[in-house]
Amino acid sequence: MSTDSIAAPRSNSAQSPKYKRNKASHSSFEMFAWLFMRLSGVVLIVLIFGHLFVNLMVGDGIHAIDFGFVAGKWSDPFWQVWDLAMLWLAILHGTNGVRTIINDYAERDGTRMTLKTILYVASAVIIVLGTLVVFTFDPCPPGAVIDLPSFCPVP
Amino acid sequence: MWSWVGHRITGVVIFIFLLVHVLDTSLVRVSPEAYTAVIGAYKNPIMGLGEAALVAAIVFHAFNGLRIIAVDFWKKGPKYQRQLLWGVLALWAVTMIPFLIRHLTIVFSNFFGGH
Amino acid sequence: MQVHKYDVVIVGAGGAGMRAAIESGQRAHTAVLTKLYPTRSHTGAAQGGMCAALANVEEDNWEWHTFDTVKGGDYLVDQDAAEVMAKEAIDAVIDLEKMGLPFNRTPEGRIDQRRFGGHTRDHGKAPVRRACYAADRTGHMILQTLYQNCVKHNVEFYNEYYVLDLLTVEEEATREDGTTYMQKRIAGVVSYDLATGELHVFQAKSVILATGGAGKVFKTTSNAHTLTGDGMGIAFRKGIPLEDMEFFQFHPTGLAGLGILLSEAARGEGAILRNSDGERFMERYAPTIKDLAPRDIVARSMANEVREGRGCGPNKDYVLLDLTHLEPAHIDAKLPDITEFARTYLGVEPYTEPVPVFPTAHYAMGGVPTNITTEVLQDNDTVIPGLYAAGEVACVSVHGSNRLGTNSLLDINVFGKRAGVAAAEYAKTADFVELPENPEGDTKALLDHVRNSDGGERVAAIRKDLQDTMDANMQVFRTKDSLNQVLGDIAGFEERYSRISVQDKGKRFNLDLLEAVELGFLLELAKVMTVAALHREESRGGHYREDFPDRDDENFMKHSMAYLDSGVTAESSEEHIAGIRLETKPVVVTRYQPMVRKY
Amino acid sequence: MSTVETELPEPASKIELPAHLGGGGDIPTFDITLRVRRYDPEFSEESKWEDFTMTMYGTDRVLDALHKVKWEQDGSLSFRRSCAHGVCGSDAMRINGRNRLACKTLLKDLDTSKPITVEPIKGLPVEKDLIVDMEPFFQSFREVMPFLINRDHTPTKERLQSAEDRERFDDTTKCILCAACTSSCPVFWTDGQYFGPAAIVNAHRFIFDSRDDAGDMRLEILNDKEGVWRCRTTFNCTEACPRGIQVTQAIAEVKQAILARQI
Ligand SMILES: Cc1cc2nc3c(=O)[nH]c(=O)nc-3n(C[C@H](O)[C@H](O)[C@H](O)COP(=O)(O)OP(=O)(O)OC[C@H]3O[C@@H](n4cnc5c(N)ncnc54)[C@H](O)[C@@H]3O)c2cc1C
Ligand code: HEM
Ligand code: SF4
Ligand code: F3S
Ligand code: FES
Repeated sequence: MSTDSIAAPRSNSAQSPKYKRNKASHSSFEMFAWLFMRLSGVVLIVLIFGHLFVNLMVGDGIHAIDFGFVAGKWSDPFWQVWDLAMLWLAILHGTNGVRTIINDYAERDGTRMTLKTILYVASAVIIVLGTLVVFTFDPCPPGAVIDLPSFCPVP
Repeated sequence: MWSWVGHRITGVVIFIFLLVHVLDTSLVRVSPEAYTAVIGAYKNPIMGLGEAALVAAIVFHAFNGLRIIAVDFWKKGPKYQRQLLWGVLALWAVTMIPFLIRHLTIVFSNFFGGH
Repeated sequence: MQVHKYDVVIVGAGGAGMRAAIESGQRAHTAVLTKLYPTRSHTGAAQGGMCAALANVEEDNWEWHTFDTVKGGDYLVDQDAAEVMAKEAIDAVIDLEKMGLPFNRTPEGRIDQRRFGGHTRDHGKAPVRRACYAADRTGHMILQTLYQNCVKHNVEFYNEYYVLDLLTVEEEATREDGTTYMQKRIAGVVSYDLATGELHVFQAKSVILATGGAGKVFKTTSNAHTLTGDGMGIAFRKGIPLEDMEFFQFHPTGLAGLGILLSEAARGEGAILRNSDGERFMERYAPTIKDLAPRDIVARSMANEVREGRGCGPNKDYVLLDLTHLEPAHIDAKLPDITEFARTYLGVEPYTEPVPVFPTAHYAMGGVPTNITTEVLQDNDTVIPGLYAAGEVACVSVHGSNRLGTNSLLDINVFGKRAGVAAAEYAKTADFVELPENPEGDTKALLDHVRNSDGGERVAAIRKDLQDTMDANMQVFRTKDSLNQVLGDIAGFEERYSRISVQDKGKRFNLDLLEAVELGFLLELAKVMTVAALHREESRGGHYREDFPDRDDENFMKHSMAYLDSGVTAESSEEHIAGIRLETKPVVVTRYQPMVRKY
Repeated sequence: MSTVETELPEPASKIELPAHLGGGGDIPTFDITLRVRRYDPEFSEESKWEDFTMTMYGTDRVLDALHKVKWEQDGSLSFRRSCAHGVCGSDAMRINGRNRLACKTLLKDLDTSKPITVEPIKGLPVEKDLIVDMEPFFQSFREVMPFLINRDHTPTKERLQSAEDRERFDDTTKCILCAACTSSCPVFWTDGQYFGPAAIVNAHRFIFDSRDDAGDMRLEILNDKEGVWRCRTTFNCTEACPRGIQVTQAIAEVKQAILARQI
């Protein structure tokens, strides 16, 4: 509706321009976030395209994926680092992206805070979980019967 | 404007998928059976199509991300942004066509062929 | 109604108003009232340049500049004022540079200068490069730079406040010779806040009028819709005279119907003017130099073609500027603006089609009389303490009967600055003048009348008829008959104006109401212009009387001063127009005696 | 010159003119419907679409159509305008969903078979019809310190500046503060707190002026959470700018300048 009115830009600031804005407290957080988006983006391209290629294109494609496939990959430190980097970068990149989106669209401060809290908690949980999984992963879990990678000792 | 809308939407879609994807992959920690059961779900053709869409989204987001970076850092980026966008779409098509052929044949052949 | 109190109130935020504000704002408690956001003012439309004898690229000095100004104005220029302007021009340009104006630069990094019509070296020997410029948007850059500096100095703006009345009081005063007279003093202004429809009274020690021109009395004009001569109209209604109102500059090539300016450079590059028969009519009027004849001659010839039925278009009211025989590459290199305007606004492709053009009303040489300190005069030599005027609204007079290109941007800077300083200095010593009783009474009555009148006449229709008759009869050609025609028409319009109705009955942003008020000013000014033109039985500068084609220094080398005077009746007035009394004022001559004006 | 001779023989250089420019022909006319978003809180809190039909000439602009409505049909229709040729910045509005100056948009360039929609620019509070409150916009402008700050003792002659240095910021000096850019920016639409492209353009004009000494302060101001980093390079601003300013490019240059300064 055109009748909606909005607060003046940065309406909490003074009416007339202040020239002593050169506050030392000024943080460059937004700048680093912005820069991080670009840097992580470039790295992610490599990581994600590699990931997709190996998982979906090579061999039997998606049908080749099973426990054994994953276990096989993660027994190799190269893929461990790869996937870990991808996980961290993608989550941080995505979280920051969604943070900007929340900043854009959540009008009230309350909503903004709630949404961001949910976002950060979710991201943190996922990062921790993912990291744990990659590191504490045991390719040959005892008692498992199917799809084990070939190098596992046959029980 | 529309490239940005696309970028934003694909960004969010990928992010949500990523959350789910990490969760399901975590199941490898729980038990191979559980993981395989879930990954099995990815193997039906509906999911196969969904996956194709996801890849389409990632590829668009990735290439457009590069375009944005070019606009930000390359002197002539802003001037050629429109051409760059066409480039993104072209690259996107070029990437997607072989992928779709490959992916969809796998998805469907294995499904109908009875794995 | 609200009352505000300021030392200095500036009316208008164009070049002149803001230049004044920068000075006065640093010296006194200042408010700027403007009916437009400052950056919307028409100073921003100026392209060509602003001249000053910087001598950055060629030998030059301010005396040559003075001479050119005097000669260009056909010797009706007050030479003391022209000297001041030419002398202070150099500082005016440097001031703007210091404020940040991005002038174009010479290879050495100094301010670049270019040639402009009428500016010469050594009293007419050869053209000189005197105009400082910023690409083809000098006026835009001046307006922006001044606004930026107003922001810097925290000038208080009241945007979209229409000033509709000056508050003056009269008291008896005694001259040196012992005679007494009624002395006007300024007390403040009354303004109308467009956003709310409320009246605000501003009490002030000094008031500066800087409301710009009055081009909208004509149909075809390079001026903005908002240039309705408010300042002149208000002053006139308050009994302040208007000087030299018969002189209005017409630029030959404005886009037809729109009046948007096409630079003279087009004809310089070989463009040709044609009528509806496709005929190159300048061959008839000026067989030797044809299309490159001086501005006034070209403008008159064009008007003559249209008058004799050889105009083009559905209403046969314009002629054509033909560039089709020029190479497109040449046009692109030399005349990019013109092609852009023609394409955007007329949908005409100048490569292949001729461009419709007609003389366009450009600049009011006349206005509120001031002395060189910008104090407004209530007669030939009595100043009104506290009231100042600068810019196109004022008549100092540096332009005489014809302004030279680039002298107006200079005028607003030199005299705008002077006004700001003078007004602030005056405010330091003066006291507030007590507001008259019921200060907003007149304005209220005016607005109520306009708002409540219910006769069904449309403002736009009257305005259009006024502009039509002014274009037809008061433009580049004038005769006794045509001028009387205008006066007869105006009498009819005034009668219709008393029966207008305004459709918008609201308080918020009631532009309908204000257009009606503005029309009132236009009618008043058109009448003053015409009466003054009728009175001046000679041809000089922008004023050309077919029935008196020669300059007549003996009888008319003097300024005309028009006064509102209810004592004048149709019978008692020479022009048979009630309410306007015409007097004269001598021209100040310092060093240049009138000569025949030829280049 | 005073005697106007009309009896001379016809000059030799006469040419045939196309009909629509010559004596007889008419400029083509067409009928249009102007669909204006009306709003006047004095009478109703609701805004509504109102259609006006009229006959216009091929050379008319949207501003002429609005004038025709105001002057002949409904005097209460309110909009700002002044110069009528694209130099004052008064009449930015949303025409057929795009931000433009009404005085620079020719009717014949629009699809006249369908109603032409005219709305106020988005993201600023609407006051009445097409008039919006410009104060928030100018407030952003003022906050970037849009004026030259030079710490040198003021010289009596002009400062020197090379032609290249002058050229460096030429593009952003063209701004007429029309707000077409800022009010087309989807980031500005969201909450109106973003500085907006116009303010950044005007900061750019000084940051890259070799005579200015306060570039760092302006960069600091724009390195704000509502500053340049909110720009998502959507290019709406560049497309909307009636002066053809490369707005997004200017923003990118400011971003780079901040980066270069901080790192
Ligand atoms: C197309 C064009 C090109 C030109 N080119 C040149 C050139 O190259 N060189 C040159 O020297 N000159 C040029 N001129 C002439 C010159 O630009 C003007 O004469 C000059 O800018 C006038 O400045 P100003 O400050 O007096 O008035 P303006 O800039 O017109 O400002 C008038 C101000 O008064 C305010 N105002 C008006 N009425 C009221 C009211 N009732 N209440 C409150 N405020 C009011 C308005 O809001 C506005 O802010 C050109 C003119 C035009 C039209
Ligand atoms: C494949 C390589 C990727 C590249 C090159 C890339 C690039 C970018 C860039 C440059 C931005 C910043 C856009 C801006 O500031 O306007 C961005 C935003 C974003 N990205 Fe990515 N990205 C990639 C992968 C991902 C992934 C995997 C996710 C999901 C987890 C993701 C989610 C997002 C989101 C949500 C945004 C915010 C969108 C917005 O603000 O409009 N991106 N991306
Ligand atoms: S940058 Fe362009 S669109 Fe934005 S305010 Fe300036 S002129 Fe208008
Ligand atoms: S539209 Fe807005 S997002 Fe950036 S490119 Fe322009 S400022
Ligand atoms: S009216 Fe001045 S820009 Fe349109």
